Amino acid sequence: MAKKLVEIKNLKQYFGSPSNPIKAVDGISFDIYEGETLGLVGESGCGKSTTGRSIIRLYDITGGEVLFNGENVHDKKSGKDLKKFNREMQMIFQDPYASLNPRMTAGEIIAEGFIIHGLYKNKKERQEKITSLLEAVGLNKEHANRYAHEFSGGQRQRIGIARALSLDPSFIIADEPISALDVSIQAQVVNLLKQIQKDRGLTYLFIAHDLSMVKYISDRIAVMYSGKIVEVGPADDIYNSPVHPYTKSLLSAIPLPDPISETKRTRIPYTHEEQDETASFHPVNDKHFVYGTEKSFQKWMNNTSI
Amino acid sequence: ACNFGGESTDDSDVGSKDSSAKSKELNLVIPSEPPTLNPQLATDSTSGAILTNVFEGLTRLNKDAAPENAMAEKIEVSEDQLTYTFTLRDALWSNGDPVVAGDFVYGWEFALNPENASEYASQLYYIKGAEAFNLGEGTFEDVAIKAVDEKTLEVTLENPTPYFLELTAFYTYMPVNEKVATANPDWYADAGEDFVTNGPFTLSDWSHSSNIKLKKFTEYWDAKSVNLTSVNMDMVDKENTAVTMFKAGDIDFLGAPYQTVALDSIDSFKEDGSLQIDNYAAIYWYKLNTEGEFTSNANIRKALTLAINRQELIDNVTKGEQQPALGMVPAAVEGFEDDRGYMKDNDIEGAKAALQLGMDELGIKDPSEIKIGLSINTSEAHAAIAQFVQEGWSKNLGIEVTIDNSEWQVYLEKVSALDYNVARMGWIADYNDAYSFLEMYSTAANGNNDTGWENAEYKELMQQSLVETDSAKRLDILKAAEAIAMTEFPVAPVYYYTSLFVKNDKVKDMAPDPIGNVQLKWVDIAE
Amino acid sequence: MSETILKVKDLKINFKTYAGIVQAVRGVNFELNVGETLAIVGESGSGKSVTSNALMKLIPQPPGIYESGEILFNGRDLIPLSDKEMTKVRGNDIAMIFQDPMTSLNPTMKIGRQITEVILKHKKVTRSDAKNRAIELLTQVGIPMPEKRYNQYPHEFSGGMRQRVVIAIALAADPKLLIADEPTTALDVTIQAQILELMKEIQKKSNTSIIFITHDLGVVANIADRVAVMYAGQIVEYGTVNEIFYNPKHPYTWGLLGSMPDLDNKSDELLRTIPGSPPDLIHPPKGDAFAPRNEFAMAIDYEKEPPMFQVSETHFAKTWLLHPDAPEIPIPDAVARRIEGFLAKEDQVNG
Amino acid sequence: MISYIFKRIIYILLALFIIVSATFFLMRIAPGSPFASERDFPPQIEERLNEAYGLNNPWYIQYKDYLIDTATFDFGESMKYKARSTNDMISESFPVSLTLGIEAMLIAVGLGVLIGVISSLYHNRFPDYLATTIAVLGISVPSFILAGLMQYFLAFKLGWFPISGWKGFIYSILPALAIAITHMGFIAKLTRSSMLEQNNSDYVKMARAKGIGKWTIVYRHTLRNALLPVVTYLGPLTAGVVTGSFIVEQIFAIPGLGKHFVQSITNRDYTVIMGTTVFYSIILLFAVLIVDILYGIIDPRIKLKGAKK
Amino acid sequence: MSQHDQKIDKELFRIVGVQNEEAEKLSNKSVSFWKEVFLRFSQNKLAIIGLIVLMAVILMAIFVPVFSQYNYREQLGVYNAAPSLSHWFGTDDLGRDVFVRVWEGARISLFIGITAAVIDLIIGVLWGSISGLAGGRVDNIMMRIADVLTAVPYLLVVIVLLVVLQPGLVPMIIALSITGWINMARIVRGEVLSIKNQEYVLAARTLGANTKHLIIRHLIPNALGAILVTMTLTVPSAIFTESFLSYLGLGVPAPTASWGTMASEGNNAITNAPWRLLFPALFISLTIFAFNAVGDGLRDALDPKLRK
Ligand SMILES: Nc1ncnc2c1ncn2[C@@H]1O[C@H](COP(=O)(O)OP(=O)(O)OP(=O)(O)O)[C@@H](O)[C@H]1O
Ligand SMILES: Nc1ncnc2c1ncn2[C@@H]1O[C@H](COP(=O)(O)OP(=O)(O)OP(=O)(O)O)[C@@H](O)[C@H]1O
Ligand SMILES: [Mg+2]
Ligand SMILES: [Mg+2]
Repeated sequence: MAKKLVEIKNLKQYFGSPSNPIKAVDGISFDIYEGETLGLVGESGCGKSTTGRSIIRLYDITGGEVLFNGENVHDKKSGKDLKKFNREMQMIFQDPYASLNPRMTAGEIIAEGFIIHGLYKNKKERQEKITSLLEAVGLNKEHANRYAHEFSGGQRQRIGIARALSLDPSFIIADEPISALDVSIQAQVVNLLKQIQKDRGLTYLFIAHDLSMVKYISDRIAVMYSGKIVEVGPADDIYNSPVHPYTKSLLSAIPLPDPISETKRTRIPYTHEEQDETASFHPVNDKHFVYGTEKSFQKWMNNTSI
Repeated sequence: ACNFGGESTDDSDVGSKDSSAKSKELNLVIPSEPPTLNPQLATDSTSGAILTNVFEGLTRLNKDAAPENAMAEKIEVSEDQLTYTFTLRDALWSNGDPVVAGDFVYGWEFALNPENASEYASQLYYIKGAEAFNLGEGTFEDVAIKAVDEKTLEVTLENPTPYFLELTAFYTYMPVNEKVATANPDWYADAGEDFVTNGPFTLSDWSHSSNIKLKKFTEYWDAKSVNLTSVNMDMVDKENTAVTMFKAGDIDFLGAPYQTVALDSIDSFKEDGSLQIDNYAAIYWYKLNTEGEFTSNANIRKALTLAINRQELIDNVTKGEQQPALGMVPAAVEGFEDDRGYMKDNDIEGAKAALQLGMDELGIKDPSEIKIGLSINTSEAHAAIAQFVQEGWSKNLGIEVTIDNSEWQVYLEKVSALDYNVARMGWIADYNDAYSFLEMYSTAANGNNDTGWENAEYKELMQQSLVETDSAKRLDILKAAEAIAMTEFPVAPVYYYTSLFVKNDKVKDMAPDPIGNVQLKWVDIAE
Repeated sequence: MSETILKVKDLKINFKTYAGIVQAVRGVNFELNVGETLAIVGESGSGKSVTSNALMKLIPQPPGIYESGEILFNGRDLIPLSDKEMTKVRGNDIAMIFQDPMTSLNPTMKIGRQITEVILKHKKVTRSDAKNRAIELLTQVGIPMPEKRYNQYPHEFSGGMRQRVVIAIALAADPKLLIADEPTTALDVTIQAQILELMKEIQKKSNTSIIFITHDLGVVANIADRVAVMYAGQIVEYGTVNEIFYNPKHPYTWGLLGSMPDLDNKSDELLRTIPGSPPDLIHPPKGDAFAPRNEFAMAIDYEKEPPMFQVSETHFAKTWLLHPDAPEIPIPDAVARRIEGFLAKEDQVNG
Repeated sequence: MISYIFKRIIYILLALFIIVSATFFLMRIAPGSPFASERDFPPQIEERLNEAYGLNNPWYIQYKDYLIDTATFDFGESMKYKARSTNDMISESFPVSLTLGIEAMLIAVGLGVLIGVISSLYHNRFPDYLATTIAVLGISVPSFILAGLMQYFLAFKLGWFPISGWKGFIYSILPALAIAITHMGFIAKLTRSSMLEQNNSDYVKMARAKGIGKWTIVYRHTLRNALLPVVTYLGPLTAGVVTGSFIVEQIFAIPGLGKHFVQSITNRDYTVIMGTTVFYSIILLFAVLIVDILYGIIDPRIKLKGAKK
Repeated sequence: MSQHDQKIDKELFRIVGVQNEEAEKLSNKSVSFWKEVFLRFSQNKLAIIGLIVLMAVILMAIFVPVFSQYNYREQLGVYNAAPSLSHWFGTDDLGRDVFVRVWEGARISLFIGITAAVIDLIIGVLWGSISGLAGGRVDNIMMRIADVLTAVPYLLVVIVLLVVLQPGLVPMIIALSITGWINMARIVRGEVLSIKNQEYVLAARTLGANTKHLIIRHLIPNALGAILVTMTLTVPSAIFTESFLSYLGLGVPAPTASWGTMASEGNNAITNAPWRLLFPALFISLTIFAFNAVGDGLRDALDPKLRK
């Protein structure tokens, strides 16, 4: 079994007034193993982005802890510790237009981390590093002097990836990196992410709502609903034998590029059942868990054919 | 629109067109809200312009600024010129009360009583015991003001004061209806029942910051001499607006104290021949700080004084046909009509010689080492004059002059702290006498001196002038004093003011007297 | 054969920009029958939105220019109509649903008013009638408690509900043609599925024609009768939904189909991609615009623009590969395999 | 909502306290005195005056007195205008400035918004250029020059308006215009750019797709949303305009409040300085508060945020 | 949907594949960001006119006083003379050449306007961006401080300032900067509030960027449009306020005069020597107009929304 790189324990992130909080993330726990891709899916607004951003310290979390390589990320106080941590964990953002500063060239964007961390002070060295990063994402060194708006969406997203790679992190959170991209470009980016993972032994938390892509890229999938993780397990298990009714509903809603089967598809509607405090993770097998009370779990298992 | 304050129109205004035979309305502007209409508290010309028309003192200045009996029917002066006995005429207050000697005593006591902190109380210091009482060193019992009976007022002076009867026409000396004022100490805050007056006009309306209306007081003892039925004074701050109003015919007269003829409009008024110019007992001068780095040297001061081209300044900048001031007492003052020959205007040769002397005394090689600050309070006219003088000084004397303008309050503080080299000031006589212009330099401590200059001889002469009862001798003494000052130059006289005014042709008998008062009592409007 | 409601002929739209003239739509032709759904697919910037906005004459002028073409709606050309005449067509004959439900409702106006506004504009009804109709519409699009919702503001609605409101607005005046520009792209899959069901249901009821714009082939498969594939301002393939999905002829369509992972994909193999990026529409390339990204490009593709080749009565494709002289190019493996997979699944079920 | 307003009022009180303190200490540092005059009077008298107005008390007593004055809204008598209470001076002149200010605001907002709307509707076409030029001209001509020119030409030369004074509606037109023009320019520019932004938004496209006419869209849809930034600008502006403009009041001889702001300071009329400052601050701070509340009314989305606060 | 049937050379039907070596070619090749800004700016006629006017005014201010046959303080003895060939803009009440004085005044007004604008810019941008970035309580306090500053009587502040400093350009600039920056701070804060949640800012934060880095590299460059427009409005307001402050004795001492002081003095001479008002006022208006036009042009040129 691979080593746990990230452990999330009872992470809570509330917004708004303490008296009437919006519980964007409401006590979730999961682990991410070194070298794997964990897919995180769920409907819009269920707290996926918030989870990712909390892990990488963009928010001050309300409760719980995030361990990275065994160290509590949110404990780190000194600037130096923080910087060390920043170099280990990076993020790729959803919107290729909003995530690149329109006033900076691709080279500047990629080199931003170097400036912050005081790396590659030598100009030539820095240039070389930028070039190698650009090449790693399939661009070339002439692109370094171009401004963001001169690039197509896919190219922009690749610059975002190069930026995330610039500090040689071991863990990358990709928050819907492809949902704003064209069909023809999505594949380019996904392939690139896979390629880089293979080359560099990266670990991904891959957030998306497009189950088909997630299924393709992920080793394991966590399904989120309303601030909670409701099911987590190997990608094939989740896809082939979902247990939680929400997962089933989600899978049933994915449209396939197949007109004949589409005419026959029936969506399984989902009505949320509130789980009480006794709710916990129940193993379906040693890697596949479902969140709920004992009773609901039994009921769901009975409705599932494995 | 919901609130236009002045909309309440007087009945008398309505239909004034057809009944104009009877109603004669004069339209004027004053530059601001009068700070107070309590005669004993007033200190400024705007308040004064109203007070002299609604109140009446023992005397009133006639068109030539000579005192005439007013509330006093008869005035007896003692041999030693120290005791004045006034017999009051039968006159009424606007509320019907008779004017009695006690009203004068009340008013004067009010001014002198330190409790009331009247800033112009010193106008009464000529009266024996007044200064001590006002400064908290005596009692009112010791002040020589006595109401002998209802109609008789007796006053004893400290020194013989030839111009005392002019002073009794001044607003600080005006009576106040004792009954009303004791009943309502704030009687002067607004027009109305309690604003009781005894002058040719009554204050019929006072809308603050906006407008004041006077009405003829029909019970006035000399009501037959009063032609105007009402006077309307709008408060207009901006000179230019006043000029435009005059040109548009909105007002009938323009000139101090009813706003001033703006500098930039003088040319056009001259052109159409409407500008009128009268003598004025007032002077514009530059005070020279005798404790300043360079101005401590009398020769330097002399050089500065001589090197002013007054005539050109007057012709082109001030434009009001003022007279070049070559002495300290304006020509409008009796006995000072002629030049006393202290210096020549624009005497560059003399100035250069004096400068050289001064430089030698100070051990200065080059005139450009002399750096003079020319201080003015902010005003376009002062700035223009200062720039003119500055250019002359630096061109002719080669010294370096910088103009330093400050806001009025700051300026006053600077000048009295002697924190300047050269500072402009003006002086207007309260009474038409040379003493008014010379007295302030008798000691350095005098609050109006502001130059640090003091001269024992000068001081002695000023003392003498006070006790001298012979007017010709007295005049000589004052001239001798002036001559001393004009060798040491604590001030550089620039010009003697003139009163500039324009008026509607229909307006008759309206002109400022030599000390700047405009009496509305005699004004008439022709058909 | 049902009657044609819309016929677009040689539509060309340009935009004048600082960088030059953008030829956003370069000669588009298609037809739409009553009660039918036409899906327009294609990648971002291929001119889908411009085409659909052009149909309603919503292209801002300037910078937009109607270079040429005809838009025959029920036989009447819309292009020469004045803005005033168009207001009678818009919302009434043709209605539109926009992509982003979060921004296409006026945030400061109550939902109810945004619906009745259309009704009052186009139908001679009283205010209370309009209100009743609006509530009926809200019910129809599946919004619970419509009376209460009627008086709420958009921010009080979830994304899916807002899109339903937008649909309700579009349906308010019983339009004959509904143009939906990526109506579900901003929604998550579950809600997307609901919206699609809703639209189909409505279409069945009132026999509305729909133009449905999307870049999601799954959605196309779900809703369309006919499909137009757009690339660089032109329709490059046009046919019934089955023809496009099971017998694609244009290499770009192949690319599109191939780049989608299906749920059975082996995750260690890379996806098929279309290399490169779309062409610059200011200087559209000579010949076939897709050639620079086409692994099967022929020399002629760089020289001459291909004509529309007819594949079947209803199926056309704009590629030189269909020219009799062109070499026989089989559908790429991955795509072919997928199609086979689908068809096999069908057979299984049927069998 | 109530608790929000309550909280804001606490802030306002705090701000008032700071303003009063700052003003007090500035007054103490500034040279000059309310009784200074060209003509000197004996120091004993000055002493008496200072005593009468409490000016020779130690600073903390004076400070305390001003705080109490502020708390009780009674600033005492003017030091320059004898026997006139500061409160009277404000209450007499404020209605004038308010009337003039409201009129000016109506002109500025009315014309400004109209110009802004027209230029956004005809973006980059002739009416836009014309309207933009008018707006920029409005900004570029200083109001004192404009006031002088209007007085000279419109009132004096042409005789269409009275030259000065405050005796009826006609008297208010020129001064209101003089105050309004610059603000009109700003509002027009602001309206234009926020209208342009709204016109690019999806809901406007949606409204067009509904078949709504151009102008109907403006007044029914876009204007309201476009006015949000204008409203923010209007808050402090209104506070400034309704409390009078010194220069315009001076030129047109209008008995408004504006002159008291300036003259009380040049006269060192401490009580009036404090009174007008507190008065202005209250209007300003409440104007800002009202704008925030208004925001919530114009834009229903804000309410949520306000409640969340 | 027509089928063309033309004879085409068979040779052309050979597969050549993706011919472009560089698959990752950029779509629109040449136009760099600043070049595009420039292009867009140069298409804006009003802005170009503004720029030309501004350049002309600056050049005149630099050169006229140097090459003029008259000196700005020289009293020539011809008082209030109307414009003529020897005195293009006439002379003033002290007989000085208005033409040379206008350009001498331009130096002061432009210097003060621009310096004040730059200082307002620095303070306002820092204040606004820190306030907006920090948010919450800090934001609230910083903004309330700005409110308080607008309410404290400005005139009094300036008078007190005069006590501490000698009149001249420096105290003038200080006086202008006391409250001048508030507007800028408000605008920048608004911009920052919208920019700070942009993904590129979040990205920089995940890279470990501190506040300073965020402000300098991300917030300011992207708020530049709004900042520029505000700045072009600061310049005129500084020019006007300067004439008011000169009145209090804060400015450059006479006989040097700025446009503002010349215009307010000339305002009184509107009937007898209108050229004394006309020329300074004209150039004030012209310059402000130019600043506005250039500012608006730059804003539009920089606006990322207008770009795609
Ligand atoms: N800064 C914030 N302040 C207040 N509420 C927030 C904030 N950020 C997120 N939320 C709320 O938290 C919830 C979860 O948001 P989040 O962005 O994590 O959802 P998501 O799963 O990423 O959705 P999407 O698929 O739309 O990106 C939402 O209800 C959102 O409104
Ligand atoms: N107002 C405009 N000015 C200039 N160019 C424009 C304008 N509107 C659209 N375009 C250009 O027209 C082309 C087609 O755009 P369109 O919006 O139709 O694409 P689309 O297929 O709808 O893409 P998406 O999937 O992103 O919505 C693009 O290159 C775009 O840049
Ligand atoms: Mg998200
Ligand atoms: Mg589109």
